[in-house]
Amino acid sequence: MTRYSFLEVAKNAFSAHKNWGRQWRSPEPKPAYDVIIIGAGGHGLATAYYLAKVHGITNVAVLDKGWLGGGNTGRNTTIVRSNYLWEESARLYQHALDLWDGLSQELNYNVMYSQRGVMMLAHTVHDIQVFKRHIHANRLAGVTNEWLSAEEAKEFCPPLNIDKNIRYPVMGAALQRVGGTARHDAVAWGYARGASAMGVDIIQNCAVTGIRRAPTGEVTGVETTRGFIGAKKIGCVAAGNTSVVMAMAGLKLPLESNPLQALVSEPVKPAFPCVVMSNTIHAYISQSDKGELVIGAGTDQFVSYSQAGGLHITTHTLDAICELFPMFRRMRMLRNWGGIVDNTPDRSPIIGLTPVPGLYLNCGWGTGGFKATPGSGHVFAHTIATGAPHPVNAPFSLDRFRTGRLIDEAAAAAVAH
Amino acid sequence: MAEIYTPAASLAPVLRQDAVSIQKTAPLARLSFRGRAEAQAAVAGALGFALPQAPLSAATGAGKVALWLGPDEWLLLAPEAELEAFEAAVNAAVAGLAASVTDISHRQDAVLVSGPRAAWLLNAGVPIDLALPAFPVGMVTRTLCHKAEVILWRKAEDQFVLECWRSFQPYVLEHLLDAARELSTA
Amino acid sequence: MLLISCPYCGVERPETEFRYGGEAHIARPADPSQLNDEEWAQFLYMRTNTRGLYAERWRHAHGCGRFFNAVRDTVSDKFVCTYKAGEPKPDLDALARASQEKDAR
Amino acid sequence: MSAHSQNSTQSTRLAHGGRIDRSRTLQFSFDGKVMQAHPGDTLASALIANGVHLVGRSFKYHRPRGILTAGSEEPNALVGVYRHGDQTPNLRATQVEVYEGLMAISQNRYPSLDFDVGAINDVLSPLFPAGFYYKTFMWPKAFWDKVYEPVIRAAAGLGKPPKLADPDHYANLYAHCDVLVIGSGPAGLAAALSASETGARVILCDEQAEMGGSLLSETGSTIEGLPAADWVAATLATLAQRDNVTLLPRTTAFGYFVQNFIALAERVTDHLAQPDANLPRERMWQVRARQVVIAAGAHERPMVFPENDRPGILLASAGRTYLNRYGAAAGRRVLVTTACDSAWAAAFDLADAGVEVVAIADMRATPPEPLREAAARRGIRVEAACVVTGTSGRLRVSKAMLGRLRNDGSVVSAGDVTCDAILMSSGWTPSVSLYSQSRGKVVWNAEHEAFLPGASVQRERSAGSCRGVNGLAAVLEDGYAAGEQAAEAATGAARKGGRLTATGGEASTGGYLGALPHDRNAGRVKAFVDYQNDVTAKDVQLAVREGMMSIEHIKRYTTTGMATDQGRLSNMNALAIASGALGAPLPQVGLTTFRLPYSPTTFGTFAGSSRGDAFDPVRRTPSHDWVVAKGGVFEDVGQWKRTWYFPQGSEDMHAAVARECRVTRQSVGQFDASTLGKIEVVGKDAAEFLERFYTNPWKGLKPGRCRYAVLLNEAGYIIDDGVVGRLADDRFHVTTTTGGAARVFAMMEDFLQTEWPDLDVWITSTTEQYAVIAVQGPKAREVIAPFVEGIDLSNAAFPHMSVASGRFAGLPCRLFRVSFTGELGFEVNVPARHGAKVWELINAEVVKQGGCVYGTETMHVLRAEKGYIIIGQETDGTVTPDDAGLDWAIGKKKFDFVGKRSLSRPDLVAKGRKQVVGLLPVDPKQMLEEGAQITAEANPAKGTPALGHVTSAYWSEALGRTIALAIVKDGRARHGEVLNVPMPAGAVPVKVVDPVMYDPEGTRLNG
Repeated sequence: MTRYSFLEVAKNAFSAHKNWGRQWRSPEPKPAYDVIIIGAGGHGLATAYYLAKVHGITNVAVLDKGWLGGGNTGRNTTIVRSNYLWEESARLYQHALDLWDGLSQELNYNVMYSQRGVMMLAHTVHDIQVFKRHIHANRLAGVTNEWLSAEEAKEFCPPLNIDKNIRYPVMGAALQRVGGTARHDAVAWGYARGASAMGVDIIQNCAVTGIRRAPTGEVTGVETTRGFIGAKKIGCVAAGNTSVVMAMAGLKLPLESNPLQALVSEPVKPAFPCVVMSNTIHAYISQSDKGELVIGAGTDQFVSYSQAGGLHITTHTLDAICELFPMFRRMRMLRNWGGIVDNTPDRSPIIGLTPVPGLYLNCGWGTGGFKATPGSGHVFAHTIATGAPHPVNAPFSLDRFRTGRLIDEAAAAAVAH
Repeated sequence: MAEIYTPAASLAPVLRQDAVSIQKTAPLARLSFRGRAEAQAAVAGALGFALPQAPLSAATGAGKVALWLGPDEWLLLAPEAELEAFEAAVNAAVAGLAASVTDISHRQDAVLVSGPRAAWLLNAGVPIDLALPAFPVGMVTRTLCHKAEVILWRKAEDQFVLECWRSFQPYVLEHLLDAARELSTA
Repeated sequence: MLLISCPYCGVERPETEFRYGGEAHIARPADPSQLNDEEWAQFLYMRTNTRGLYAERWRHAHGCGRFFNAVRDTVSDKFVCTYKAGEPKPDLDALARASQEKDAR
Repeated sequence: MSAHSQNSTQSTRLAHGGRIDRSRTLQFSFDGKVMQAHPGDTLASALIANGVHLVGRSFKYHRPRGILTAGSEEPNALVGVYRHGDQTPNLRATQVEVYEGLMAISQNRYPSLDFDVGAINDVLSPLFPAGFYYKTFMWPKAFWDKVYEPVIRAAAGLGKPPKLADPDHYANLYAHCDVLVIGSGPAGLAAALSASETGARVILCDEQAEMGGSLLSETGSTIEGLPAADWVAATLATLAQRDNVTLLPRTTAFGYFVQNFIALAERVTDHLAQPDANLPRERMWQVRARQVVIAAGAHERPMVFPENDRPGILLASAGRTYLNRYGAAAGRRVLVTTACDSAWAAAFDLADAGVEVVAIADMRATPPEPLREAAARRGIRVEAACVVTGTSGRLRVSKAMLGRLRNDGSVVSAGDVTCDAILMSSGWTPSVSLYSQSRGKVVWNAEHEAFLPGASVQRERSAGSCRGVNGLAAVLEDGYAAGEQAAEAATGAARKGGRLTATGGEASTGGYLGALPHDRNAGRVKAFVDYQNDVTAKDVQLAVREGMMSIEHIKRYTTTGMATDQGRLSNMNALAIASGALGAPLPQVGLTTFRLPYSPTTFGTFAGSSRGDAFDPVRRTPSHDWVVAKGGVFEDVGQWKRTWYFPQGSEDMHAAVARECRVTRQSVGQFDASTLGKIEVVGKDAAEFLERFYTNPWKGLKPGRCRYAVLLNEAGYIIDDGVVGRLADDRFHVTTTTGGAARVFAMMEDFLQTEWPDLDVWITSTTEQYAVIAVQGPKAREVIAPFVEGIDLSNAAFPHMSVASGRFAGLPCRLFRVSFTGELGFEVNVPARHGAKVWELINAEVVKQGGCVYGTETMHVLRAEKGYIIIGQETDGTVTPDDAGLDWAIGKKKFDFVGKRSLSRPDLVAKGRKQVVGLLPVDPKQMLEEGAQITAEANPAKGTPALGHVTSAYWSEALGRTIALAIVKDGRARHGEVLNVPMPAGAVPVKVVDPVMYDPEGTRLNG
């Protein structure tokens, strides 16, 4: 693997960049692998990378029905943060955050992880209570998160409208300074390059059509559009398509797949210094290095695999953006797209074993999977390699839906008086 | 018959233009009636006419109105002064039958939206087709005006009753007035 | 925004008048206490989440107020049919075949 | 020179021709320089008429750029336009209509357009190949945030963002039609004409200010015997007269959604010098169309030759449009270079207008004979098998290098030509963007060398050149037929089978995809594929070399096709280059997805009138105006405005709340509880229904009595609570939380309609039927007694948890004897329109009794002293009745209720669950913070699991100390234990106590 550096770029400039090698191989599938990962998104590629890097398991294939990084990895708003409420969640996302820090150097691929700060706005007394609870819980868990007054929030993010007379005035904010953004494609490509260099086969345009099991129940491989490929272990990291893949193994999951939209504006000069999220009025915004305002919208209410959401969802989000940042009313939407997010009833992921021996599951990331990419891959690799969950992902078992030990990140937002 | 919805005499119009006007209406007696078929038939005894059974339709007579809102739900209207008598009559008519009669006279407020651009103005916030073939005179429906649920009843080609829960009315009017601004330009 | 035909109102209305109700034909057990934890979890949480024709519940929340069922293709988002609550679940496989034949023509 | 203005700045405006209004002259400025134009001009046409081609700098290399196109796909001529003292960035000069006083500025340059220091990037460009930033800027690590990224960000971006709040307003309109026709070129006009003839409701929209599309730039063609432009005028007049037709110029169909839902953006005032403030700036049309005719036309492709980006290099069709539509010549000495026929027409029109055409360089070995003859007649030099291999000129093209294509594909120099403009055309790409947005799959057509619409997925059809139909007569016929078919499909109206006759506008043949061959050093020259993003042919090839095999990877790696033209100009050339580099057939490489919007669309257009109080309903209770007048402070609870507290004089919140608490417990307090959800549950099975719905037993509740009700979700967690009063055997008055009202109502309907349709029960929301005024405190009875008729208020006749109907101040009333404060309490329900009056009547009595009004904060304190939970505060969706200490509210003998089965799940019966407790800080003056965590140790190590958290914390005036509620692991077994609340300033020791901290015997309730 050619080591990337400025010097290397300069050197290649002399040969008109004609000597760069491939960032990853595109091999034909082998008849069998030790591990097959279904889904070459960020989480799947990271899993393969850490299987090879940490566990020395390199006889691995990552299969994707399309192009690598083409699902939610390449469709999200790239927010990275770890200030979740429950200890289990905070530990999981902090594990990821720790890996984000230094990931560019680790992968020798600039994933542009930018600690711009993620600020979550409080608009009601109830929001304040919820956010302060997060902050105190995070402090105990060793996760940074701090409270800002409305004025401090405006200082941190000057375009923010803190007028007391708007419909839902900003009453303060929770700020995680180490939160921020990263370049989504680079994360997929960096892991792909790293995994490929260690021997992992990334096989694109190879859709899984069946999961083959031995009479004794354990998995033996996958049927694909490119033929049968044997495997001792299979990890399913298929995001919105998880239910479809797992149905091939006869499993029904606590998942619903919904369209989630995002959009960007035309690029402008620096206008927005951080990431701002408002769950109460549904606005999520940052500015990319290229200058586009990157805005997350909500999910549609129904199950869909169409990767296209409704206009009223976009409209609702832009209503909110225009209220919070009235100078952006004249900005224009350049691109709008949709992904398929797999939501669990408690809005926490499922990472662990399944009732089918040899079949492992990593899904249910809903609208927030990107931030977890390195941590998710790391603990899932551990789970597959050792056959048992890493302590960090142990609480995120499928079995929690039987026992009732949910990790409910959504419920805390319920409002009542 | 006299119109059940009359402009509130004490209030100036919310909007008055050649193209469209908006006028708040005087209070009314409103009953929510829900029940099974037998009770539905029995209500006629109190109304003097049968409940309209066709979806999205209205029936009027004897100073009363019945608006179909759902297969087991009607909005019954009578003059404000008749509320207690009307409620008693409807309750008596369905006594012992499977039904619910509930006074919601104060839950809702209505405006009359009138004029050649009435449908156009409503369509600034109401997402359904208000062209005459699609929404003829006499049709009534629950729908939305922006985020607020409304009941919309077409009284004439150029007149609609727009009714909503009382706390939503300022919101609905603010949107309609905003949309009407351009009608005041040359 | 989807356009949904309400089987009670007999008209097509924009999606914003409706609330989604999740997968259809998951009846609440008559006696939940007879179910073990695994079976109860199946009822509570497990969904087919089908890619393709899916029977699902909708409520005409800002219309006639009724819950009804629909068969919709979750890939194209097109409705195959809507039907009143209590009516039997259509044969989804047969509907899928029929719609493929229609496309072929 | 224009005859009208001797001092005109319009150096390259032709003496006549064009559709501009030469009778009037307008002044506008660009980068501060004042110039002249005519009504009908776009900023681009006006600049060209003024001889200005340099209008911007490119994104990455800051190369000087000129006007390339005449449409919304313009990648270079992006400008800022001033309005209301602020500028709107990134407007296409090709779409900005000139009005008197228009002020525009160029972008992405410093200090000036002529001299831009950013141009150093162009010199250093060998260091900045595609994706260079993924390989660099990693060391030292801390530099990314601090140094590299800020520098990259400052360099990136196009225009400057607007700085001020936008004073304009925006409108929305829902519209329905039988046939929506998108595009008003020949196909669209014909379609609108034929569809509307049947009586079908037709909407015709077009992105441009003037309808007619390419016909407005045509010369020599006739339709129905009229010159093309005259036919356009006649047709538009006909359409305008039809009541069933809506014409929408300046309106872009930007999004095609499922089920023929199409979003249009209409620009209403941007073209006006002094728009009426009552006009919206833009309007979103949300159109539901039975049938759609897409007549989006085709886009001309640039030729990808080295240095193809200098100002003065335009698409041939754009040059022709500027000439014929605006009377402006792109240059004085023009080179036309092409691979297809249509560019020749531009050369001929220029020559006919007196502009020198230095040559037509056609890369085809044998361009069609009629074209060559027509060129010869005009004395135009024709070079066949000839390509441009480079250009020079710093801020404007001044010279082109020509190359001869040999049979082996190589190129040899064919000399230079001097020129000040180059018109180029690689052929035409059908606009399949909207078809693709409709979820249709494009199909490669080898004959057209283009992707064309495949089968229709929605009720739409494409017509004209967007589906590969070529030549005026054929396009008109196609459009006319499409209109008829669409109308028939929409309304059943029979087709008449009419057609339109046309002459001229012959089909264009030829075309080329990809980078042109040349004889230059390929590693050193730049041939641009995506102008705005500065993506060159080399970049695409590099991406392939680095293993990017999917066109989506190539797009993302190089950013080709991601500029504001959404790849309309670049996609096919990039695809062809990628196809060559991959050695794979072009259709196999595939096309990237077309995303909405078709053209960038203003945020404000989406937001429409949803701003300020219209952003979300502001729900006010009947006491609202009174509270405003008295200086009460509100809080937002869902959409409701609730009174938070009532400061008097100089009181702060703490002082106001302490007083409200004190006065209420001492005498009486008045509180607006109108926002609580109210549901009338009626029918003979009403009690049975509630039995199944809530945890509590209901069948034994006597009419006239109330009971506290707990609602679980099926998972067994508390989601709502309230008080249920039985008014009669078959009638209950149910209250819910404020936030839960709609949710509980919908959940009741769900169970009634789908699980228990056999029950004779109906529900009706009465939340807004009643104003609810709570009167709480020892003097509560004295306050209400003067108004109450027909209800005996004595303890014996009307004890705690009673309900009765009667009259209050002569009005019908439902009176509840309930308490959320622990005091003697009543809740007066009167019809809402009387609420304000009753509020004031009660207040007069409250004042007499020395009482006060209180808000939600005091309500919270008073209930916390009594250990009453608040849904969403003590509960968070993970709390069971047992956790909350509400085990007593469960009907143990009941067969079933919602959530019952879940309560026996393993984790819900496990030991160590968190339970609601009271907390008393050891220091009675120490306030706890809500949300603070609870641990055993005073200095827990990082990662120590919390035992629980503080859910509510207040100053208790009644207890003269601070109090709190919390949920704590095994809390009920810890009463008396001292735990810690670790805070940044140190741990706060707290004693765990029973949550009922005030009047535990409940004697005050029965006062």
